Order: sequence, then C-alpha cells, then structure tokens
Amino acid sequence: MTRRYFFSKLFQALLTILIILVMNYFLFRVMPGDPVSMLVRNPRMSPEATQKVAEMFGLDKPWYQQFGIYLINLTSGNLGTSFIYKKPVGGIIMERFLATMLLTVAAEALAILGGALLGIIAAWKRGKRVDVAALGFALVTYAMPTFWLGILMVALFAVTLRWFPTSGMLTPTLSMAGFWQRLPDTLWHLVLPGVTLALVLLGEYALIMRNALIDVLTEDYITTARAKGASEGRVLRRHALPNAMIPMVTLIALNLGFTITGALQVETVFSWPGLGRLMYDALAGRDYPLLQGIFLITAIAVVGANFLSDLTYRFLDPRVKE
Amino acid sequence: MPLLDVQDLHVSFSMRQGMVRAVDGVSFTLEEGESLGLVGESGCGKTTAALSLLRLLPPNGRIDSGKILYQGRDVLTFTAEELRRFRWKEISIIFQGAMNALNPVQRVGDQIAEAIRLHQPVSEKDAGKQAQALLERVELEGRRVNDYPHEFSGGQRQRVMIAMALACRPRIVIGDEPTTALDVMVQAQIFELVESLRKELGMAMILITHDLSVLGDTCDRAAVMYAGQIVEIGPIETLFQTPCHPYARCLLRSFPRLQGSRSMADSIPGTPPNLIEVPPGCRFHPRCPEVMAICSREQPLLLERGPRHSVACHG
Amino acid sequence: MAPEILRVEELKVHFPLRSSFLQGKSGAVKKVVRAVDGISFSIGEGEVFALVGESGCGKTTTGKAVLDLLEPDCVSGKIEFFGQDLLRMKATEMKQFRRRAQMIFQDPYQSLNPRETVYDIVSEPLAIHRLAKSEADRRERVAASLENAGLKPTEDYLDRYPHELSGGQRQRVAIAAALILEPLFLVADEPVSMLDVSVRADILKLMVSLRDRYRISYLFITHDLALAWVLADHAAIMYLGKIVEVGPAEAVIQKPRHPYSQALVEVMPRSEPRAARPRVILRGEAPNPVQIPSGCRFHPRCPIPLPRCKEDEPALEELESGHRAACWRL
Amino acid sequence: MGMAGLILFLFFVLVAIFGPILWPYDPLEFGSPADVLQPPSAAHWLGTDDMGRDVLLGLIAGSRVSLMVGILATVVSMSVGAFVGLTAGYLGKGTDAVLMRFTDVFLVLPWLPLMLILAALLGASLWNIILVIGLTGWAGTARLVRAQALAVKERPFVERARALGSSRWGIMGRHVLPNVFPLIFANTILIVAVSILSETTLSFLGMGDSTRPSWGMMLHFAFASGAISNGAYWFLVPPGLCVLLVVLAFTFMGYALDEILNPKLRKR
Repeated sequence: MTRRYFFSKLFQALLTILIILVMNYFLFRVMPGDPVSMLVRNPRMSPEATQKVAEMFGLDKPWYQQFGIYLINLTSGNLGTSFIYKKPVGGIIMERFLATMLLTVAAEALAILGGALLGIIAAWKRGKRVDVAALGFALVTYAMPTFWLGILMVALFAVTLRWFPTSGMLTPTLSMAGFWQRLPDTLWHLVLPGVTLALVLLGEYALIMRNALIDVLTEDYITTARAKGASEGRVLRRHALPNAMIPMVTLIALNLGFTITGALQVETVFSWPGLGRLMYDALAGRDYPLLQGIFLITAIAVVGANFLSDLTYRFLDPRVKE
Repeated sequence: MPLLDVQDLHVSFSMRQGMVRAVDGVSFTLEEGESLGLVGESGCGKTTAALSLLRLLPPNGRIDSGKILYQGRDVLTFTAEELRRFRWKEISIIFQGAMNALNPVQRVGDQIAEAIRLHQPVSEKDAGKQAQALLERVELEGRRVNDYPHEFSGGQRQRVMIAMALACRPRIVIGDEPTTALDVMVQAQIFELVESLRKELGMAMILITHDLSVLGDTCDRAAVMYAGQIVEIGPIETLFQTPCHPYARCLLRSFPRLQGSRSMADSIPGTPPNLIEVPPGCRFHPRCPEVMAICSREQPLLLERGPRHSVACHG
Repeated sequence: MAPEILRVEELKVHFPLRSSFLQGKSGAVKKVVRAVDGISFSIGEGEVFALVGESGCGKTTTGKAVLDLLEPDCVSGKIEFFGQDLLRMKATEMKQFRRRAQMIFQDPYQSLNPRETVYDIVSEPLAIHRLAKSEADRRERVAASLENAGLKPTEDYLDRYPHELSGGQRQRVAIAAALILEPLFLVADEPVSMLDVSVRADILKLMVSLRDRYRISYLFITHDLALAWVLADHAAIMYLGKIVEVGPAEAVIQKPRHPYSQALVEVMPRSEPRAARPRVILRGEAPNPVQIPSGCRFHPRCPIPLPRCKEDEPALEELESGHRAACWRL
Repeated sequence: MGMAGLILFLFFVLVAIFGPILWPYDPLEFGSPADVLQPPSAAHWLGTDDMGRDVLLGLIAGSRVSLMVGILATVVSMSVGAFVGLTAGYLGKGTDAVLMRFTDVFLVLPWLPLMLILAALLGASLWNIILVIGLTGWAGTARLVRAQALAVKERPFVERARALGSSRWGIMGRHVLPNVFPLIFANTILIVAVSILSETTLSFLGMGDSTRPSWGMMLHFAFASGAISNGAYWFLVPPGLCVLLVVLAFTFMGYALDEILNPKLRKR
C-alpha cells in the first residue's frame, strides 16, 4: 500500500512537471506576435543578434522539432543564454538558488513553529484576549503586501535603529574571508528578510492551527481521552495536536507557491542575492530566457516540496489511501 | 451503602438562547454488579446525566448542584488529580459512535495501552501485550492491535471500544447507546458480549438507550427520563409488564413488536419541551393522554409505588 | 392476487471497483462489487412489499435500481413496470414512468433542498412534467397534496423552509411532493429510521392510508423486521445481494424457514426481561460483497451448514403457497 | 467584524468614485522642483513624492485603479474557476481528471514569476494586468467549486429530483448551483483581497500601467527613489496602509459572509 502511494504521488509530481515544461515552452509561442519579434522587443538588440537568437532557439524549425530541442536542452541542463549576463541561464540560476533556499527554509521553519505555537495558544484560550490579539495579528500580516512589510522593517530596524544591515547577504569587506567568519555575518543579514517572510506566512498558519485545533477539541475521541484519565496537557499533545497537524500540513503544501512568491518580494526589498533579486533584474532588462528559467526552477522546486509534503501527510494520516 | 449514589443532580448548559437545564433533579443509586438502564427520547438529558458522573461535560455545561457519591465520596469535590485517577479506573464509558470515539491517527493497540498505562505502572511492552489479550477477549484477532480505527467495521470498532473500557477493570461501565447505528445482529452480539464480560468481571453497568425494549436482555432495573427528570424507575419486569407513568407506556408502545397484534400504536402527540422554558407542573402534561387538572399546576414527586419502584405522576 | 404492477427478474447490480490508474494499465482483473446478485420478485397493485436486511445487503441498491436511478451499465436483468421493460424505455416513456413511480428517502433532513420553500419543493414535479394548467391550478394542487400528506392548514407551510420544520413534517413534505404526480408506486427507503420514535407511527399510518385511498403500491425497504411486520403484505429477506426467503409477511416473519431469517427474527429486541429464551446469535459480520463465499453465500455463518452448502448455491424453493426459501436443509 | 469591513469598503468605494472627480490628478504632470519629497504640510497634507506631486492626490487616484483591478480580476478568475470547477464536478470521469490535474498544476505554480512573465509579454496595460491576475488565480476557486458541486451532487435532494424526472441541466440549475453559489460568493470577496495584493505586487515590481498609477506603483517609485534612506515615511507608509485597509475590509467581509452563508454545524 505504502509503496503504491509513493509511486502514485511520484507519478503525479512528474506529470505536473511535464505539464509545467509544456506550459513554459508554449508561453513564449502562443503569446501575441511571433517569438522573434518578441525577442526583438529588447531595444538593445541588433538585427544580426536577432537572427542569431532565432537560430539559437531553433525558431526556423517546425514547432514539434523546436519542442523536442527544448526538451533535450532541458535534460542536459541547458536553459538558454541570458540576454543581460550573456551567460547560460542554468549557471546563473544555480548560483542564486542556494540563497533563496536559505531564506525560504529559514522563514518557513520560523513561520511553522511560530504559527503553530500562536495557533495553539489562541485555541486553548479561545475567546480570551490572547486569542483576539492573535487573530488580529494574523489578519493584519495576511493583509499586508509582503514587500511593504519588508520596507517597513528596513526603515525601522535597519535605517532608523541600525540594529541590522539594510541589504545583501554579506558585508562586502568579508567577501574574501573564510567560511566561519562569513557564516555569522550571513545569519546576521538573514534576520530581517527571514523574519519578514516568516511574519507573512505565520499569520495564516496560526489561523489554520487555531481553527483546526478548536474543531479537533470538540471531537468525541478527545472526550474519550479525558475519560481515560489523560491530563489536559496529554490530551493536547497526544490526541489533539496529531490530528490538528493534518490540515496544517495541507496548507503548508498549498502555500509553497505563495512562499516562493513572498521570498521573491523580500529579496527584492533586501537586495538578497537570490532568485527574486535576479528576477527583478531580468524584468528590468526584459531578459526572457532568464525569466523563463527562474519560473521553471521555482515551479519544479515547489512541485518537489509538494511531493515531500504528500509523503509527510501519509505519515500523519493513516486514513489516506491513494 | 450503594456503589454509586446520585442525589438531586442539576446540570445546565449555557446556550445562545439561554440556560438549558438538561438535568433537573435526578437521583438514583447503583449497587455493586447491578445493571441499570437509562431510557428516553433524544434530548431528555440521559447522556448529560451519564457524562456528569465523570465530570466530562463540554465547556458550556455546568453541574449546578447535587451529589455524586462513589463509595461514599463525592466525585464533585475531587481535585483534578483525584479526578484523573478516578476516571476509567473506577468508571469507564463505551461511547455511541466508536468511529468518532477512537482517535483516527493512533493504532488501536496504543489507545488501549494508553488507558492501561495511565492508571497502572506497567511497561509499554506489557501494556501492549495486555491490549492484545483484551482484543482477543472481545473476539478480535490480537494482531489487530497494529490496525487503525478506519480498518475496522462498525461492530468491530465497538468491540475495540469495549476492550478499552475493560482495560482497567473498572467497577462501573457506562454504555452510551453503544449499539445505535449497528445492525440488529451486531447489536445482539455486542449486548451478549457486554453481558458475559460484565458477569465475569462483576462490574456494574449504566446503559443509555432510546429503545426500552433492548434493555430486556441486559438490565435489572431501568429509569425512564423525560425533559431532564426521571419519571419512573423500577425493576425491568415491572416496567415491561405494568408501567405506571403514561410516558413510559407511550414510549414502550411506540416501538412496534414482532409478537402480538400487527396494529400500530399511536404516536405521542406534540414534541418534547425545550429545556429553556419548561411547562409548569408535570413536564409531560401537554402531551399526556391522561392529563388531569392538577398536572399543569403541581409538579409530581417521584414516589415509591412498590418494591424499588417509584413513579412521578399524579394519576 | 391483485394485478401485478412491478416485476423484477434476475436483477443484478454490479459496481466496478475503482482501480488506480497504474493498476488499470497492468491488466489486472477488475474487481466488482456484487451489490445485488440476481433477485426476482413482483409487487401487486396496492400491495406493500418489504425488503428486509442488514446494511450492505443490497436492499437500497435494489430500490434505486427499480427506479432507474443507477448508472445504466451497472444494472442487468429485467425490471417490468406494467409490463414495460424499464431498462429499454425511450425518453418519453421514461418521463411517463417518473410520474408513476416515486421515492421517499431515508433522511428528511438531507432530501429536501435547503434553499427552497415548501411550495417550491412540492410544486417542482409539476414544473418538471409541465402539468399545471395555470398558476391557480398549481396552487390548488400543491395545497391538495399537502393536505393529503397531513400538513394542515396548508397556508402555514407553503412559505416555510425545510429547516423550520420538524423531521416528521419534512418527511410529510417529501411525501406531498411525491403524491402530487399521483404515483402508482412508491419506493420508501427506511422512511422513518431518522425520525424521533414518537412520530414514526404517524408517518407509517400516513403511508398505509395512502395505499388504502389511492391503491398505491410500496417497495418498503427496512432493516427493522418489526416495521415490516406491521406494514407489509409480502416480505423478502436479503442477505449479501440475494433474496434468501420471500413470501407473505405472516409466513416469513412468524414462521421463518431459512436459518438467516430465523436468526434475524430471534435477535429482534423484545419487551421481555432477560427470559431464558434460547437464541442463536450469528458470529461475525456479513462479508464484503467483493468476495462472496462459494456455494450458499450464507454458509460460513450458518449455524447448521451441510457439506454441499460449500459447493452448490441453493435456489428459492416453494415451501407452501407463495412462501419460498433458498436453503439445502429444506 | 463584517460591519467594520463593510464600512471601510464603502469608504474606499466613495473615495474611488468621487475622489478623482473632485480632485483631478494627472500622474504625468510633475510638481515644481521645490516640492520634491517634502514632508506633510498645510499645502500638501501627506507631503509630496519624488516628482513633487501631492501624495494624497496620488492615493485618491490610486484607489480607483486598485479597486478596479482587484474587482475585475476577480470577475475573470471567478468566471474561469467556476466554469472549470462546475464542468469538472458535473461531468466527472475523464473530463474531471484532466481538468483537475491541470488545476492542480496552476494551484502549486509560483504565480508571481508567472504573472510577471505574462505581464512582460503582453505589455503592462491596465486591462492586461486584470487579465493576467485573473488567469493565474482561478485554480483555488475551481477546486472549491468542484468540491462543493460534488458534495451537493451527492446530497439526497439531488437524487430525489432525479427520481422526480428532472433533467441533468434542470438539476444543475435548480439544485446544484443555488447551493454552490453562496460559497462561491464568500470566496469571491476573499479573492478580491488577493487580487488587490497581486496588483500591488506587480506594480511594485515595475509591471504596472504607468499611465494609471496605483498604490503599488507609488510604492515602486518610493522604493526606487530611495525613500527608505531619505526617511520619507509619508511617501512609504500611506499607500501601503491603504492596501492593508482595503484588503482587511474584503477579508473581514469575506469571513463574515462565510459565517452567515455557510454556518458550520458545530456540535454542542
């Protein structure tokens, strides 16, 4: 059963990636205007360069051949050449990917822990002042534009209070220093962007945790646990939480696309040298191959993370079959 | 001294519409090894009364007054820790819907073992072995300790629930409609199982149901409840053969039987009162086929009519 | 016997078990749920025919099948309504059939659209079949139907929503909506099992009175033998997709011959104190209709099996006039 | 809570409708150099921006853009989502499987890069932005509508209607849709909130229609002109606050409606 579940989920993930590949490809074909003229929209390109680009993309061949070439290129890690960096897109993205991962994972971990904790407290003190405050906090952070929260954080903690650096991932003077010197500095730089992204996610997690827990606490098996003589703390830990985690994991999985989106914004504000910052630059230079590559990589990362969360889900909820 | 002595119990719920007096002056006793039925329509307060014995009311419920004496000690005065040790060790419950009463994400063996380990200093391994033995006792395969609740059928889940209820060898088991939603055949199996285990272990039982006739197989005595109060309580034979309260008679007749005539009994007219504003006098009087003038004025007291048989009726 | 209105022959309902995408490719044998596995019966005019059995025995599926409410490719056999084969009806004939055959559902809390008023609900069949000549005619018919279903005065009910009614009243609304088409045949699937005890008798009495007044026939589906006993003219006991015993209610319920029917009758609760009445309680539960035992499908649970029960499946044999049972012991 | 949301919403709607009429504002007309990035004063209640324009006037003009994009984009995504969801839920089988796989892809996609690419390719006009936001945000609605349609389809009253002889489309129109609609409605309002946030983000990243500046675009200019390091909080805070309040208004209304229209049957 478990193996079948694993393969069926893997199959789904691969199918999703395939659909994304197809979409990514056609995104640039079905749009108004032919691809060449679209590429020419970049004013800095000469006619010769345009011709070169057309050949490079194989635009003179029929579409199915083009699609085949695209797929073959992809499997060999060739995502095309960036207009502005004049380098292969794959390499540029890889350089930045780790920075984004660091930010995203740190923020997500913080948000899950903080959100769960806040949700539990709110549910436990349902209707009390703590609950109302938590609810209000969750709604406000949810309603804030992510980048704006980032701007406020920079303005307050970096510019005014000078507690944290305003931007980047590393103090420039340390760029040649050893790893153990750079690590604390990078973590220092990570605080503001990490907290910003975490705050945006945290509110919704807290809300879900609270509602899930409140629902679970009215279930009959909670009464059973109490009747068995379990203490309130044990009821919460052993019976309520494992069940309340199920909707939480669903939300986290569904939210991954949103997390990436948030990360891209936060990176823009904090000049964090990840994919978001890269995307901002690519947009400014209308660098389509680069944009396409970023879209593809983030999409695949999200699908991969979703696959992992499906496996976690199976672990949390034995009722899930296929 | 009876094993359990409930005296003038009052329980209320605060609802948006007002205070619901779900249990309004209920008294009964339970002897060691005795089996008592608690019968009534839905909403009459029978489940609330039973949950109160373990102080397991939902957050909006409150025990307003009364005494629940277990072996002479009032359960309502227990500290949190005393209460925790009292629950399941002394009184356990078999709930109505076993699907919801079992934790869906925990193996049934672990759930049974938890009940044991909460009250006895045994190792996890030994508790697991005991859980397995308990499952076999309720005629399930022992290896199913590793299964999750959704892998059992409705009847089997109820067996798991029974195994769990017996885990600490309590003195009293409460069955809250343990066979509702089960087929008649499974229902009979469950009652037979409970009966034999109860006899074997010498436990007392409180069985809650809306169908008086199922009590014949299991109970020594029964109490009929209406609108938060007991209207008649007595030996099961007496209730079946010569029920005194008009409501008890109506309730008994409203389930058609295989034996006897093929005619259908009349329904009880009207609906049970809402428990926010109960009718004055006897609560049953607006629906009573034998109503008298006094019934709307004075509330009848639960008075003894025969050996261990009491009725609350002016008639 | 009264003229026959419904005749069912060798009705089978087999649902394919949903297999996963990968499995389907591997060419594995498709599993099938044999919910109804070849049953025959007939219902006469003005007759109440009770189909009794435990959950999962196929009684509800049978009820839906005879009203053509299932996926057509799952159903095989013959269902004749006034001699017309239901499974081969044309669209216009089917529309006509829908006027004549109706269903009353188990759960009155779920079977009425919560966003419609009583008037909307009861008048809907008129709209579907374009029967009302005018708005006044429609109003009149709705009122008459509500009155027939015992909801008086009708003005009190017309503008109310289902959630404003009690369970018994809702079931009456459902009955009124069925009655407005003047049906000849009603399938009643556990019509009182979700209702409070105190109102059950009223609904059952209403059903009987409609039978007496309009000669409506019923297929009455229930798990409760006692209800079949007070209501039915004929009764059939189902076990795992098959009818194991059928005949006049008097015979089937009071003198059951099949060991399963006997066990079912014996475990019915009685208002008797713990009498020393001997009774056989069958062990275990009915197996899943995906894996039906060989031979007599009841043999693994039968208290008195014979060696041949494992191999050969018994057919329904006539014991006395109209009373038939399927058991090798008989 | 719903009331507070409604009042906020009405306030912004009034501003959006009448504000630009009473106080016309041309985003292309720059103020005098002396007015660049001035803090709030009697002449300019909320100060001026990097081009010397009045921030308050910009806010008023931006309210119309933000609300319009939010609501129209929602109409687009709701239409697509409801259509896909209902079709999948009602037709079932193969159609359902294909549509839902496709929906799931859209559901997990990181929508910001997708929106940016689409906006860049289509060109950043107001209508394109509406289209882009609408076309990337329909998946959640489709899932919700499908789930609800399936749930309603399984309810006995639908089977009862079939037994009465109702046709498929008759059942759809009379029984399924009216019971799915309230849920869609509450969800719609929540989607407006998300759409407004999307528009703000797109504009902030420079993908807005520069002839119709929204709050997001004001923030874009503020950020790009270094308002953070200048301490020009009057340029940074008000547009963000407006977004926050409008989104909160829609969120409040959405939750309140959800509560009214879809009361969960809580146990006692």
